[in-house]
Amino acid sequence: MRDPVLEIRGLRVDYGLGDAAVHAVRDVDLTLHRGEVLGLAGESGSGKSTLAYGLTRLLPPPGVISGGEVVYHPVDGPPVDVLSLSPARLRAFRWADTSIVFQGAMNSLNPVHRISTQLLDVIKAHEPRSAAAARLARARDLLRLVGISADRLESYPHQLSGGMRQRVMIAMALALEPQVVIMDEPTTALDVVMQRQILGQLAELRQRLGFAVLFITHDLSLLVEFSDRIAIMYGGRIVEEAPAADLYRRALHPYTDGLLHSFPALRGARRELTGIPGSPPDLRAMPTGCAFHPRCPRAFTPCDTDVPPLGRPADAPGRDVACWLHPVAEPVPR
Amino acid sequence: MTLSESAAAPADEVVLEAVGLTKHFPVRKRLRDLFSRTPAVVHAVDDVSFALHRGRVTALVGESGSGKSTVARLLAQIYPRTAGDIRLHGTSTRVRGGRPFRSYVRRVQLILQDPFASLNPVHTVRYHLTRSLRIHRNAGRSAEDLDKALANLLTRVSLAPPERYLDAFPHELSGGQRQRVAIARALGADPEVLLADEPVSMLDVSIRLGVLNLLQDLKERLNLAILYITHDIASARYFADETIVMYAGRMVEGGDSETVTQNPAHPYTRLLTESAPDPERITGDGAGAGIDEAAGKDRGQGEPPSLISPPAGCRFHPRCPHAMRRCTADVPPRLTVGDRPGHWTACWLYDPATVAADAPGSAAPDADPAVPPPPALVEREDTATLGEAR
Amino acid sequence: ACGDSPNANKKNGQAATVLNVGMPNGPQAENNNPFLTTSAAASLGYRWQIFEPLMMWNPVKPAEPFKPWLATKAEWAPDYASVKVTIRDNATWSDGQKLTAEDVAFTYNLVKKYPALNDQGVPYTDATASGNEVTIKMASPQFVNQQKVLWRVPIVPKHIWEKISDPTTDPVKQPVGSGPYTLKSFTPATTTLTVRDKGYWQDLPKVKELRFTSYTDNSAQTTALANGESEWSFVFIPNYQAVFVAKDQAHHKVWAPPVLGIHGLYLNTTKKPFDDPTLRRAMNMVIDREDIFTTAEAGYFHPLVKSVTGLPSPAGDSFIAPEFKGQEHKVDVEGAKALLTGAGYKLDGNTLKDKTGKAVTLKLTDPAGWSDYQTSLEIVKDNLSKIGIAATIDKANQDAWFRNVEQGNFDATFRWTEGGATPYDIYRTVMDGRQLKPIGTASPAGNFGRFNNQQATEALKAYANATDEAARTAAMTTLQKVFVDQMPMIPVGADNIGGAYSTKNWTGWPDDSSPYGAMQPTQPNALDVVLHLKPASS
Amino acid sequence: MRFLLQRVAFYLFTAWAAITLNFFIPRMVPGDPVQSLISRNQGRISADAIESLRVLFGLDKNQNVWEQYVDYWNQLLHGDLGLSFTFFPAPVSTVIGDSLPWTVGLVGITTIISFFLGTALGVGAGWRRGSWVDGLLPATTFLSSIPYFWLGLVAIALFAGPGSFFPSSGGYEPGLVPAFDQYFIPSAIQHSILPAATILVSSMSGWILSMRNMMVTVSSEDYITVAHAKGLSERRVALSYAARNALLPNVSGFALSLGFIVGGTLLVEIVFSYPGLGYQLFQAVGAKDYPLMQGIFLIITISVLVANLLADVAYLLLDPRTRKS
Amino acid sequence: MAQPSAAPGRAKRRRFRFVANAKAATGLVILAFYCLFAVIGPWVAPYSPDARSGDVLQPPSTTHWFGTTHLGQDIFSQILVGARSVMVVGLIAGVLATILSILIGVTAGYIGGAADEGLSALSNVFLVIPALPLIIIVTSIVERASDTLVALIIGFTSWAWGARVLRAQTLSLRRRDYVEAARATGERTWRIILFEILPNLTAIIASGFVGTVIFAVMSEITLAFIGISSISSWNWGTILFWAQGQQALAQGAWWWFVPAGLAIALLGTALALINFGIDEFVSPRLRSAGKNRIPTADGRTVRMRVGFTPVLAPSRPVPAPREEVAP
Ligand SMILES: Nc1ncnc2c1ncn2[C@@H]1O[C@H](COP(=O)(O)OP(=O)(O)OP(=O)(O)O)[C@@H](O)[C@H]1O
Ligand SMILES: Nc1ncnc2c1ncn2[C@@H]1O[C@H](COP(=O)(O)OP(=O)(O)OP(=O)(O)O)[C@@H](O)[C@H]1O
Ligand SMILES: [Mg+2]
Ligand SMILES: [Mg+2]
Repeated sequence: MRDPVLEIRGLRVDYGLGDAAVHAVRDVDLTLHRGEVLGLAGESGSGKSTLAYGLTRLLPPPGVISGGEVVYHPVDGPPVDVLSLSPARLRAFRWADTSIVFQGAMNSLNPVHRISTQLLDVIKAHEPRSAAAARLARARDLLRLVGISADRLESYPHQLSGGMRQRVMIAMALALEPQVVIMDEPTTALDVVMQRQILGQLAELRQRLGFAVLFITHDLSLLVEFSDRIAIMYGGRIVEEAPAADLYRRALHPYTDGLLHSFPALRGARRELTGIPGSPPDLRAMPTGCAFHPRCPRAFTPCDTDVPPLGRPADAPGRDVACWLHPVAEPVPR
Repeated sequence: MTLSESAAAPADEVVLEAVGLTKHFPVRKRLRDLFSRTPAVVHAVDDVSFALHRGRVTALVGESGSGKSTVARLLAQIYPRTAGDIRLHGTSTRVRGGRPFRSYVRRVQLILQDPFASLNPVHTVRYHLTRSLRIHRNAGRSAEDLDKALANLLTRVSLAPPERYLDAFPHELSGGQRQRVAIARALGADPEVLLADEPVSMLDVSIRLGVLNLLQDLKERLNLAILYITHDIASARYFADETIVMYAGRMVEGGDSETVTQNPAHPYTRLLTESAPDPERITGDGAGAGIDEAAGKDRGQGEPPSLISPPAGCRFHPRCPHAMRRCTADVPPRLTVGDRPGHWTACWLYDPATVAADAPGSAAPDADPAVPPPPALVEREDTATLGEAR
Repeated sequence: ACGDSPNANKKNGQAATVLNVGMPNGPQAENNNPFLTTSAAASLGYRWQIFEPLMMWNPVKPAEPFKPWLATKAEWAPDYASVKVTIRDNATWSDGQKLTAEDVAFTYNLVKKYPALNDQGVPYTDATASGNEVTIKMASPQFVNQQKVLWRVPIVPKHIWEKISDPTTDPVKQPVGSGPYTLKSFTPATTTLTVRDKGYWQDLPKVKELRFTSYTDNSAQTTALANGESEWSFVFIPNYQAVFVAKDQAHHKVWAPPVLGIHGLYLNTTKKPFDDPTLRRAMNMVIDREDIFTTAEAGYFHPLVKSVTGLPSPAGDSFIAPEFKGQEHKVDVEGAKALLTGAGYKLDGNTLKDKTGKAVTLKLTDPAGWSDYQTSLEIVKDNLSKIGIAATIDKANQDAWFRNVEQGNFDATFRWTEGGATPYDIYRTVMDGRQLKPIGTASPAGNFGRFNNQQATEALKAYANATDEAARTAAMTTLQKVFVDQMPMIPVGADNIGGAYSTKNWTGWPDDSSPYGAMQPTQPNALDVVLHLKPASS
Repeated sequence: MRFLLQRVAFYLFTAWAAITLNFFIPRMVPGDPVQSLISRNQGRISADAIESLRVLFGLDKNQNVWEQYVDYWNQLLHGDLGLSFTFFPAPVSTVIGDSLPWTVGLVGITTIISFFLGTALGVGAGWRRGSWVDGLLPATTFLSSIPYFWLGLVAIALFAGPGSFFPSSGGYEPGLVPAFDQYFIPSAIQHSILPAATILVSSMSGWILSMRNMMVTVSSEDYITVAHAKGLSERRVALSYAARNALLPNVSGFALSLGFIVGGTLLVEIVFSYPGLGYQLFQAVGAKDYPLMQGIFLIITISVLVANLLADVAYLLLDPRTRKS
Repeated sequence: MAQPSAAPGRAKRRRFRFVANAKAATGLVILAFYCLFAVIGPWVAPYSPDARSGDVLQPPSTTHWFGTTHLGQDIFSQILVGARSVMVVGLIAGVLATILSILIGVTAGYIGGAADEGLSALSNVFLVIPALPLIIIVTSIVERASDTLVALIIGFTSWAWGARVLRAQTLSLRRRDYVEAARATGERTWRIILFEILPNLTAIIASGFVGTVIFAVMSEITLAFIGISSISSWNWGTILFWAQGQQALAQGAWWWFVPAGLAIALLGTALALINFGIDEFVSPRLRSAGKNRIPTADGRTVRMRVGFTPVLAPSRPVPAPREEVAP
């Protein structure tokens, strides 16, 4: 269970070149293990989406990957460096091994093609020799898998409701049974009832198919409930990473702590909500040292000068944090 | 400066009241409808009544498309209403435009849903606020007065120092800051009522909290009556004194916030609260089991009903696990739920006569014996534990 | 099936049997009605190859007697209000029937009955046939309109036309005429005529096929002429030596004989100081006709009017009064200045001041699109500045110009006069007191300059109604005297009735050495020209 | 369906308004057909002819404008466009019938070629920004800024002198009878090359530009990124996803340009003396030939409206979103 | 201080950004030249454009830079003097059509209802009627068409397209939250149109203006070329008219029509360039910045393209998977 399927090391992603570049993702290390759900949360603009698109090389211009590596470990065969794949091999790699569910289902489906066309062409592109009938059968199965009747195959996207479209995207993501599924805020546009339904189905499918999920959302409650591990991003860096329950019970990083004290809970006793003072950092003029220090209630001497490394703190084994309050006992091995 | 820091009027006075408010949007006719007598309309809001009190926040929750924004716009008189009445301090008002409209909006201000869209990208913060002050003649006489009023407004919404924000364009502000500007603009009119349409839905949790705290603060300091519209039922619990739940254009439940969220009466409210993500639900092994468990009840029918031809009777009945025959025929009236004063719901389950005549769940689409029995029929042993929340 | 195509023999048509005629008139609609000015037959001119007039008149030599054609003889009554014509007996229609005096009488009665067909406006009252003679009666003396009666009316067969319900709108799809050609095919661009095999009253022409092509505009027509596609046309060719003649020095020719119709600068004789004949004469003295002729009219198009009487040569030679014989226009700036100062004008530096001390200025007007007139005005403007008259040029809107000129709202404008068999039409257009209208009321038929001279009006009347030659000569002399003295219009060039042609395949065209007829393909003489053509010997 | 009905009602109204305007505008022009005929002939038609021509054209009847308007509609509804003055008494429908095929043939085919070629190049330029196709843009911009007629003049000067393969004027070799045979067709094609090339050069860059910009816009849509993420081949993404969607707004532009075929290329026809409708219209305006002017305007109006309707229908077919009944 | 102005520093930055666009800058420079000549043309022209001389139909030489006409007039002077009329007509017509299209399009879009139906129908009728023939007819109605009048006629007949585009855009803006918000604040209708909606339409209005100017210049020149308009002053169309009337082509006098045509084409290009500039300035998506090819650290060049984010770092051999330490 704990063997890695996707390893991100020192990934740096910029928007633009040279001096004008915005460093949206800085030296991110992250490992996704086979079959797990890794949640990714953080303030708006902290670089979550950029990370997700960057590691699949789908960032539109002016995004560029300026450093690091992304290693994919197939079930069998040697590891692959995704960043050095040729366009043709990258195309083959995509979807078959890593698929993505984008934020807005509304815009992710081509409005002028039928659902069937869009489902079938991904199968056809990767398995050109398969029989047409077999492909169609697979497409029907996929739709059924996500709880949509197969006769909706001939619909156009606009004829489906938002929830159905989102489910079609999930079905499409699973079409080639990839090892990794990346989901960028897949349910923000939906209401809670719909959201719960979709995630429920997804959890079921994951148990059946055993893919790993990188799940990005703002909704911490959802994340805590749905994922195995959670990574928190701030200012382009991962500031904390821990098993979901641990993180929820005890946040090490002051930013995580602030986040956890920012959302009201529906159940249980009413908690004090403190929030996080100040405003998010400007990516073009990042504070020196720890990016969070200007807002941190517990900032002290090294915080404004030195960037804390991400690693295992002595006081909390089994989790990673980047904060001078919890000095690293053992840096993450490279 | 005319903005009243503390209103003399007693708190809890009803400021704005909706009585049987109804809004039907006409839809484009199709050829075959040409010959039918009844015009096709979207029943966006049907028979909605509630009151906003001075110094209190009323939350309006419900799924997407249930008519929440429409209610807010009706109250702001941006849309003409189809039926019903809007009473400001007890007097019925209907304004169309011109001077009466302006004097109405001076007292009732609307804050729109999306902070990214509700500020004109070509104008500075100064322009937006100046306009609001000027229209409602709160700008004073001289340029100095105006500057003072602007500074005052910005400080009030915690955008300090004001000079830093006055000449900024919207795109230079963060979402939370924009939302505050939008609120400041509404305050520029020195209103008695704030209609805040999902003021935080687009924001990040930490920024969201800041805005909500601000509203809370304003309510207390200025004695405003606030209508707080949201999807996020948990935030309603925290910030609203009273919560109203809407489903498909109708009000289905209302009462004190803590009661409605902790002890929901209507099956739809229950579905809503159960579906809301809840970190407390994690069992510890982190396998996401909670998700599966809650998802079972509404599978495959998660679609809201058509509002052009809404279901007869209770609009929730096609999805309701406890639906009875009566639910498919008669619109349920407001029924008081016994647990708290002021808690009511529109559900036949709370009418003992109906329940006696008709087995709950007998008309449900796929009656599932595993579903817990309707709340009215079980003894509420958990009520006591929730009581001390407030 | 391809062999059946009408285009099949196009390429191998032998050069010596076909004559290609061109006109720059744009695409045509099928309409062979010989009476309608708007028909393709009139526009391209082929109506005269199918239908014939009673007599041939030579506009180049207007005073020469008419040549017998369908009529062998025409006798005018002394008052010229009726004419008795004798019809030849050997003419037949192309459907084989014989042409009779009945047909001729029918034709004239038809024209009388339908004013829409009477494009010459002759007031016919009646035509009666008896034997082979026809008497045509008119309401007034027609001495000056003889050619309109005998030369411009195409004779049509009674047996066909009496069945046409409305001859004013009938396109006459299958024309039957007495001429040597019949219609072979029509397309909007090209009409083909083929020669009759028998029954023509004189020798059949050598040209077996006539192709009338309508080019879309002047430059297309010019190009066609230059490369030999077109062998005969009437079109304005700027710099014709370089553009046309030089392309085939040996064969490409232009002959542009003048007729009794002129172009010149009309002056508004009611406007001060142009109501003064002295000033008008002085202006006449500085205008450089040569320059206009070579620069604006490409050295041929409007032949120079040299005689002071305004009559072109040779067409007008026989009409010039003895006292003006040999008197020609010359540019004489000094003379003009002297004339002006003598009359009380002052030349103040570069400005001419009239008797009241006001500077003499003038606005020259012509439609914007008429480039030869515009060029002429440029030259006139230049010339007038020599005697201190400041002229400006107004490029007017064509319709507005038309209206303003007819209503007398102008200072000076280039325009044409009517043309005819005698100088009467020229002088009538310029000086007729009967056309005199107040400024603001239109006088469409002439006297645009509001020239008011009793003597001239009387002389015009006398000339048209005279019953003897002496009276006519006297009237003509009076007219010329008034014209020269008063100079109500400054004559510059004449209309030409010539054409551009090629002698590569056909010879026998009229030219200065043998001016037997007009040269325009649209004139009745065109038939005469075609009959004169012989294959170029090779 | 209702959408279509609504459109049709709208078109009928526009047609009525346009036709009415077409009726009144020519009548506001000063001068009359007789005068124009005389002035075109500069003295070769005598002033005495004026009366006969007025009678001929029926201008001597003193009908008031309202009666004329009613008559006009009456005739129109009977399919009668009246008689042309210039070619009196040829019916306007004959004159239009003679020239319409030329215009439709030349300009229509050219417009279609220009659209497809321009669109194809635009797809290339927009998809691979910075490639050679993109490099063509400044040049095509320059070409499209040149007035049509001037380009035509230069083309004639450069290519069409005597002895050249390209004729400088006309629609076919004079002397040929229009027929579908081996003499006429090649001649018609030969005559159309230069004018067609002129139109092509100056109109194509518009398509290139608009298609390129649409491609660039569409390329940044989410569904394109998804298509890339799906690992589809470049060709498929470019054509079936990007170009297919980018084409939509251009389709209505194309349909509109089809509508302007008839009226839009007057100058090319004038410069090349091409026997089309634009040339006829120009002549008719000069000759005050109201019936012909009205007839041609009618054709233009109808073709623009039909093209608009086509655009609507094409949109309906191409964009499933609008098909929602 | 009804409309607070932006801080000077910021405004400067924005304006500068527009001019920094190479295309726009080129276009502006060319246009500036034309405007300059429109003003000073008649004074700097070496000859009077009407003046005849003995040098008839001379090809370009040092005395006559662009050669002479059949009357010996200097074509260079005619071009210089003609610039004014062209620019005046283009600008007046452009301004007029733009104002009309704003008035009609924005009003129709914002007010909606019957007024919208009426105004849309009006602009559709104007769209359906072919512009050029209409202009020809209208121009021939008036007797003495001055430059201004021609410009007015062109302006009055060419607003429809712009109005249609503006209406569509206004329709979408009208539903924007900030417009609703302004309404809810109590703004009056005219203020909403003028201050909330119009500023957001600037790009469309500007490109519509540029488009109309091009169209107006073309129309004016066309009118003069076919001899319809009665403009007494010189413009480039008049030059072409004379060249055509004298069959300059057949006479081999290429210099007679080439300069005028190039002058028109260059003006059109300049306006088109400015149009691109505006488009790209407003829509960052169209910014085709020259940095399409970028060098990487190890000397390769990669291309920016959708779907394949370039990787600038040198590629390293793939290391073995890291050993996971069990917690
Ligand atoms: N084209 C671009 N040019 C410059 N900066 C950009 C560009 N696109 C994104 N950024 C910046 O990169 C940062 C990271 O953006 P990203 O979309 O990854 O944030 P995110 O964490 O996904 O936020 P959200 O939760 O709001 O989706 C943001 O601060 C954003 O402003
Ligand atoms: N202008 C309109 N014309 C027609 N139907 C409308 C209009 N505005 C809203 N509706 C319909 O009325 C219903 C209620 O819409 P409303 O915007 O009030 O929902 P909401 O509860 O605010 O939803 P959300 O949470 O998504 O904002 C929806 O079905 C919507 O489609
Ligand atoms: Mg994101
Ligand atoms: Mg809403």
